[in-house]
Amino acid sequence: MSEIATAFKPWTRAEMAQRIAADIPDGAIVNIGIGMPELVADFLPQDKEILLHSENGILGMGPKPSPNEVDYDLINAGKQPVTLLEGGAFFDHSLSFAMMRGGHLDIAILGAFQVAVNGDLANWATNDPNAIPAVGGAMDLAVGARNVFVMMELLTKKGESKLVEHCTYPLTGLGCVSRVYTDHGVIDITPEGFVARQLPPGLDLDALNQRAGIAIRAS
Amino acid sequence: MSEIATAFKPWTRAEMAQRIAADIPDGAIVNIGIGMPELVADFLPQDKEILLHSENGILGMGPKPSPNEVDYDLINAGKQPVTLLEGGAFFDHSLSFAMMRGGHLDIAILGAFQVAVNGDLANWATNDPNAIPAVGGAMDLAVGARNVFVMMELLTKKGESKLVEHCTYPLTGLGCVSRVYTDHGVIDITPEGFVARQLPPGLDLDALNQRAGIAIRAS
Amino acid sequence: MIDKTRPDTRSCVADIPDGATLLVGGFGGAGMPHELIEAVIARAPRDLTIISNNAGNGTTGLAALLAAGLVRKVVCSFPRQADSFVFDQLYREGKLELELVPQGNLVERIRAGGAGIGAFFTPTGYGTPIAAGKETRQIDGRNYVLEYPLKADFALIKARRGDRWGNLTYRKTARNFGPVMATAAKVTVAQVEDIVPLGALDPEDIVTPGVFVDRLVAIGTGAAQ
Amino acid sequence: MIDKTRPDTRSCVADIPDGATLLVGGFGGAGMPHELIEAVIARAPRDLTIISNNAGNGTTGLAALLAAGLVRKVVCSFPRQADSFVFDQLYREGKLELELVPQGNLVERIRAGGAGIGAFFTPTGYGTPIAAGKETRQIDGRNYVLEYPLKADFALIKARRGDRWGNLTYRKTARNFGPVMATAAKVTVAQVEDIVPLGALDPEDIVTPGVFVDRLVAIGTGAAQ
Repeated sequence: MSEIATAFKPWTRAEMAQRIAADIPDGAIVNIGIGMPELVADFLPQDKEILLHSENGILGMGPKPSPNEVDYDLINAGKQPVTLLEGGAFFDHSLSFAMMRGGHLDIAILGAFQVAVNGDLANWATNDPNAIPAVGGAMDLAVGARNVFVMMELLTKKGESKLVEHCTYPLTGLGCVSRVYTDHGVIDITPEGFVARQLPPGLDLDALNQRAGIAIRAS
Repeated sequence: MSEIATAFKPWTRAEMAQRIAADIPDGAIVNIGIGMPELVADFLPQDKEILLHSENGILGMGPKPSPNEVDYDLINAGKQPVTLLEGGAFFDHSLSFAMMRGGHLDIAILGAFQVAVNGDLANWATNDPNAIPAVGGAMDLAVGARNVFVMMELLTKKGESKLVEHCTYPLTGLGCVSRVYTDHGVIDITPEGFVARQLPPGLDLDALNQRAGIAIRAS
Repeated sequence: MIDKTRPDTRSCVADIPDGATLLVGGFGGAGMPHELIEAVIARAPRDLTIISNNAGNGTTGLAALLAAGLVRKVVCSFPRQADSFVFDQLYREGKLELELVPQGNLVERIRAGGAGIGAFFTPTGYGTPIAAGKETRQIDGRNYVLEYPLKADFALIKARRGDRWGNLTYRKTARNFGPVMATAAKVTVAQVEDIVPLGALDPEDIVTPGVFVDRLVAIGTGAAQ
Repeated sequence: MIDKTRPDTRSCVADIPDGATLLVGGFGGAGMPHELIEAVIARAPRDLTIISNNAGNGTTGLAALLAAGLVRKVVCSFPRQADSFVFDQLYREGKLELELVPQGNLVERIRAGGAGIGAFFTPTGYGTPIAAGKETRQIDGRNYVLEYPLKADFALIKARRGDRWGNLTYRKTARNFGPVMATAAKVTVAQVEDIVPLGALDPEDIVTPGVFVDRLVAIGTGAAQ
């Protein structure tokens, strides 16, 4: 088994993003969270029409502008300049969060510190007493999107698993996550617990369970 | 006294409307209710800019259109064709009632069946068991407008006073009316009760009290 | 590729089942989706609940739907009008249930349904028969009534222009309940005057972003009569 | 005659008293009313409460207001950012009170303030530390937290065009909190790129009708930096 683990090469972030992008159906309305999930935008398939929502009032958000197109009145949730696709619309924050909280977005892709076996999500604060809290729109996406996908590495820098029995960090939302895309594979959250949906070549379920330190079943 | 009462000629509806129109300050945002209050629009002074709000999504409503300008997509709360002034705006019902309920209208002018000494208003239903109820936006105006003016004749066709100690008809709003314009004079509603603000020529306070059957003080 | 346009009104309403709840746009005739309602009458689902500001005018639109005997219950703010004789008769005969809601509470309850709000305290109706039996609360010195969201299986609305993503603009006071109703149904159907190419609507002027619209059909111009 | 236009930013904020609560528009720099904030700094009212999505970026706008020592409390959703060092330091030194509100609850609380809603049940934040100590309720199988309105003495917002009645349009994502904040203050002040003649704005495209705006001042073009 240690041989297998040695042979195994975790997915890169680009590979994780590619995998998420491939799972988004044609016509889906998707909100991509700040940070690691932003990579997903680079891999959206050209043969599908996928509409990106940005919490600050965009539906139909386009890619980064060329340097001479930059307009600081047209930014994304991460405050970076973006563009608008043909057919896109601008609206105010009230309508934008009505979309989120009212269940009108098909998929939200969020980063996470921890995901619990019951779908609880912790992604906005650690227990560091010196940290300054900031929550933004994460809690609205967590409760509102029809499907919440998490994109994260399986292990912290200290080697602790981010898939947990109970979140120890402050919660973002309860029972909201349906799928987790990690560098160690794609894991669904089901009434029966974590279920491995796809694993990187060279990683078997036993090795995954060992690393995650928590039960992940075969699909 | 009976001599005085005989000599007295009640204000016509046009005179009542004129009096209300003269009391509206320049720049006021006003909602004019369906029915008798609609007359007020004909007497708005030309030297003031008074903006009319219509619950169905107009600010800056203009007068009736000429026959060849009629557009049934541009109607007022009474479903009659109107026009839009230069500077007017269209908006949806949600924003329109946010204006009303949120205290953004200066004055609402409403008809009434009864007004009580504490400002309670009854103007949407009688106690007739065969009547079909309809409330529309009256309750929103009653609770929302900064000043609720009532325009009504003092007496019913049966000669009963519409100024009452307690409303016997179903209420529209509690303690909301600040002033009543009747054919028998203008009456303020104050913490001390009804106060006559202006009387038609030939009507004195005693005669008014006698007709109203309720205490109305001098101002 | 997203294409929410439909070739005819029939295909827009073909899956409305018996017992469905329908949000129907319009304030009087303005914004009333007459052609969609005609298609519903042709399909003839029974025991409908209709949420709309009025309960029909004259013999067309909602009045025709009521006259066809397809409606069990009406939730509205202003049923009684000079020309509401169809509703009046059915109501007096006990053939229609009526839930009377003040207009501002009606639109706010629909908004709550679309915006994921569980309930809200409104000052409108406090102390009146409308609030009888409802939960009340004094907040910051003012009295409020607790009201709950309204949602529907289908919303039928009328707009001015639309594109294949479902973006909509409206025309004058025909806008009224359309933008809010579009948010609160499982399936929102819009009849529009014209379907325009994607990108033809100014992104600053789109009133209903396409995310709220599931189907749209072009009817041609002509204001309500 | 209604003329809400003002000749300069100074006269728009000259009556902001010590201890005032200010709604300040903007999401990051987009929609941030920089010139109005500079005028507030020049007037220097103390002990302000600021309600805004962020708590300042870099050294301009809200960050400059904080740096000037005029702010006692910040109500916002996302204070910590790469360039929020002004806030970070004041907060760590205990010189600023912070009320952290999830972004959707923030805008909904402001909307409630402007729309006369007394309180509302929101699903956002249920079961998290944000909801600690707050009233909760299960409605129709879902869990909600009760949240209360936010109102202010002044709202400072940035729009694109305005007319003398106070009608406003916005520009791209600089719209964000502007339309809602305009509804929830005793005095709403808008800085606009251009003041246009009455009637120049299409009545279908006005986002904020003039009833919500008390003063506006032209600043000229130029997107946020």
